[in-house]
Amino acid sequence: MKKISILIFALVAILGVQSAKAWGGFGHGAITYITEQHLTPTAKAECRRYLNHTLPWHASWMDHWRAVPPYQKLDKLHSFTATADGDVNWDSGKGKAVNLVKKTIKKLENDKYKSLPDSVVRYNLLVLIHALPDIHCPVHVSFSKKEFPQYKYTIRKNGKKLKMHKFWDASPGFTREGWTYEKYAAEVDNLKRGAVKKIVKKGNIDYWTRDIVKQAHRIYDITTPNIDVAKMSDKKKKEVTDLADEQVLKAAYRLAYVLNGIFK
Amino acid sequence: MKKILLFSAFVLSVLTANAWAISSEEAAVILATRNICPKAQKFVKKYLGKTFDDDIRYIYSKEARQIVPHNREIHYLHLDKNLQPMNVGKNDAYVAIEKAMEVVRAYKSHSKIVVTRALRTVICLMVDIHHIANIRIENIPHSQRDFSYKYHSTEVGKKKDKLEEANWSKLGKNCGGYPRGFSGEWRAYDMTIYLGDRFAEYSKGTLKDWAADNGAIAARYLAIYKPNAVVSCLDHKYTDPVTYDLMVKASCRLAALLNGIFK
Amino acid sequence: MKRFAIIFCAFVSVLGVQSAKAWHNFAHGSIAYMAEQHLSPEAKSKCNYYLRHTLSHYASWMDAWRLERFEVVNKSHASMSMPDGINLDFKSGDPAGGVMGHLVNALAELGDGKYKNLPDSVVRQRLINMAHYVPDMYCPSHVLFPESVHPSQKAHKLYEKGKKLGYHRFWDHCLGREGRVKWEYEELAAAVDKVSKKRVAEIQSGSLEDWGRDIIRLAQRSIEIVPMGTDVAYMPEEQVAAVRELVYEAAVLGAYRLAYVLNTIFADKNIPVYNDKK
Amino acid sequence: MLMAGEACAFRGFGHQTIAAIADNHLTENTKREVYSILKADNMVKHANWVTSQRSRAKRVSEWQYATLDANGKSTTTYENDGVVVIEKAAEVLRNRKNESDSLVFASLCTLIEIVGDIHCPGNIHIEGNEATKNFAFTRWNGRKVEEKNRLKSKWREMWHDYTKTHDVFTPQYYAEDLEIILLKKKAEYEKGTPRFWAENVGEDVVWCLKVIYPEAEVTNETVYRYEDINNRCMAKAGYRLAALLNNIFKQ
Repeated sequence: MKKISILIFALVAILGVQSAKAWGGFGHGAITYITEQHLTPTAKAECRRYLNHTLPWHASWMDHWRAVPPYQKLDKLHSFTATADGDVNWDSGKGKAVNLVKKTIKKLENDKYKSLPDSVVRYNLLVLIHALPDIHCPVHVSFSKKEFPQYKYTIRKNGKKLKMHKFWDASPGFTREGWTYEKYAAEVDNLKRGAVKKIVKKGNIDYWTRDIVKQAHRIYDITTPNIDVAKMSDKKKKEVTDLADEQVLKAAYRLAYVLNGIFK
Repeated sequence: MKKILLFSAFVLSVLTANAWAISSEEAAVILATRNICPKAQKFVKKYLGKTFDDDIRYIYSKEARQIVPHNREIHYLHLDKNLQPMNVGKNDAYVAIEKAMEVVRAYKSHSKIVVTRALRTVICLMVDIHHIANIRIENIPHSQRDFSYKYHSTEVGKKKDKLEEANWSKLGKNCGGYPRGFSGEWRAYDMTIYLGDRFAEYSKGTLKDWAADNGAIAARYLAIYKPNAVVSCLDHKYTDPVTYDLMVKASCRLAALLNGIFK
Repeated sequence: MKRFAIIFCAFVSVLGVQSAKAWHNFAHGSIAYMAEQHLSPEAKSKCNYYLRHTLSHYASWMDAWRLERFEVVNKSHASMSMPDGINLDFKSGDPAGGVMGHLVNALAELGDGKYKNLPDSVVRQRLINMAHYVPDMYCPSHVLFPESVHPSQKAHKLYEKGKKLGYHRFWDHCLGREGRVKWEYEELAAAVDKVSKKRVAEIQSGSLEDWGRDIIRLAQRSIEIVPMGTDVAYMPEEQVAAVRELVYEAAVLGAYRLAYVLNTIFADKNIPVYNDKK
Repeated sequence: MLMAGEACAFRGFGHQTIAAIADNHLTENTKREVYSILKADNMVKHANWVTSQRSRAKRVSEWQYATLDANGKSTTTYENDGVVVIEKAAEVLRNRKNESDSLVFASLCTLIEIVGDIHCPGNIHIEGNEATKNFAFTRWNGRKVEEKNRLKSKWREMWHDYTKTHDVFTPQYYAEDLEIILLKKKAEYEKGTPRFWAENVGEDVVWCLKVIYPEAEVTNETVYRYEDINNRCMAKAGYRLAALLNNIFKQ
């Protein structure tokens, strides 16, 4: 019997063009791949039932549909501003990405997703699996010019100018050409149970954001102004990839914790 | 017998599909008057009465031109590069709406006829700025006038690979493009189902935000629809839900304006 | 009566170039409008929840999207074949089976409350398709008779003021634009929807097999009323009245049966396909 | 092992995924025989053997195309046409007892790759329709409005890009992903002969060309929406390859 699939309101499969927007294609795919390894069987089955694909397939959905009506309001919800003392700057109106994550989680948790129509749950899942890793990208934490004027500069690659945002978005794939998600997970994903508990902290999102802002300051020490990325020493390159891997693991475990909590 | 046949054939061909064309605009106004607070409803009933046909077409009528001499440009929303309203003088929908709203807000100190005309100007122009064909963006030259483009219509049976000719104004104003025959009342019922409980979300913001929002959607489609462009038919079909949604937004935002008087 | 005959002929002469779709857009919208008036409150709220539009909004969606390559649209959703010359083919929804097969599949999947555990977008797509093809069945030109019953159905050409006119297109455009060019759904419903309670009970009952016989009866009468070679513009009044009456009956059957199907689905019941065989 | 098989539309990675899908659906007996011929424990390693032979024999690069006649039927008998090559390879494998080992190995590898090739809409040529060869159209990412942001894309590159974005998947993971929703259509996709398969994909090509055609102005969403067709073609290729091999290596 011909099973007729979904069309107008639910979205068909989405292509991931290798664009250096949030975290880049490789970053988002790696995070969601590691998340999928740590999902409970019920959570994994439910995610696949709603998304019709694995998590990495739709990891950069929000990047590709951000300009299409009726989703333009997602265009500005990929990053947030941080205050000097390391907290989210709510009144600047730029603290949206964290707000978006909190709202989608509140909509889905405590079995609320069961009463929602499938297409709404699918939409919220697509947003969640992109927005939560997005705020973990260190360069997605923007600091106001007044408090941190020294953070506004560009770096170089083989002499040519390169934006900080572009470089740090692709940092998980830095010095790792041709790696698949499986290889990346095998190399990087080796945390003990105790370390995971410290990262997740029982889903306390405010702790997460303060930790993210603390890490975000470190990138300005590693890649100083006008440093040529191609000619960095191996020790420096390792510093870049270590920071990137740390943030990727945090994003993956926290997303796994949230999804396991929703699909109990 | 022959004369009657000829006459009825003539009648059928002359009668343009005018009555149906405004069914969605009419529905937007009917829906707006249902979503406003009781005070505003009394206010509208007092000044507008019941039928909306002539309200929607007021700005095109001779009477409107005598009171506020204007030209065709008043239906258009002129936006600059970063989608903010350009104050082009009195022949601009944004400026006309603001002026009319001042009169409507101070309705106590104006005569009945003046307020009625202002209210009908607001209704007509609020619906007009929600047609993406009426939005003129400064740095997009081909948005300043109507143009024709080509697309490949797959729904026309087995026609050999022929490209269809169509006009931007027809697409920009088709309000969902679904079959004719909807009366204003029935389309308003359709829109209430579509709206559901999203009135607060649809009627947020000020007139400036709404202009920028519509401008962004228009700019998006004007990047594909250009004079003599050859547009893919899938893009052509997917504009229908967006234009429908804009007409529902028009009614919610009109209701928000009317509610604003009595806040 | 005279007035109608004149205007009807004038209307036919001004036929726009329409592709041979099913009932054309206006007819589909009005039949769905009529069906909507007879939905049970339960069915109406569920349809609003799934479709977020009225049925008449999506009535001709399947025609607009029939040739897209998405999984959801199947090419031939209009024609129905009669392999044994007596009953419609109920087997499967493939092109061979035709529209009745689609209805059988949909009822099997959605009936008896089974729609609750389907994803909402799949149910939504079924409703959109049903709002189109259930009234489509009753368009008289949609039954492909085997050679034995009606030898030259394909060559069944009509004429209009001497010019050739397709048999299929004539029957598609009968309903709807009589008299004034711009009827609205309410007006056509007022003219068509004059059905006694007894007749309604009769329509909204029975198995799909009985419905199939109604369809065949309509199609055969349509061939008798407008035989091959008639010139449509100069039909006498009785013939025009017969055409109008047949078309109104088809619309009524389509509307009430669409409402009946939706009411039963959303009341967790089902419609039998065959009369209970011994 | 990422082959530089840029020329064929499904690229090396696409062929490996199709081989991975077919791997899941081989019967025990077929597995034993196929893996003994290939001297490997899966078909993925040898999914790009034909592209590696291109430098040696030029005509091999023509095998990836399947040409249909004007009304979409596959009636060619040209020896380098994809469908004819598959039929010949299947013949060789059927009476593999009295064929040389290298010929059996070669025809098995061509079968694995060319069945995937004729299932790519970019490889189907229709006589009288020049567009099916290749053509350029403009794609727009929907963000910046200026003219210079238009992506000049080609028909075959479009089908090429669908697999390129999932390069970071492994073939097995990509196969698992495709089968989440397409596994239940396996019985329906398995039917038919190679000629019918080419015509089936030809239908998709004809209708896609109504949406994307020379000089069409297309937004990215239109291309995204048609990835569904690419997924279905790859799944069909995998199931049909498995069905064909099961049929050949039957007792």
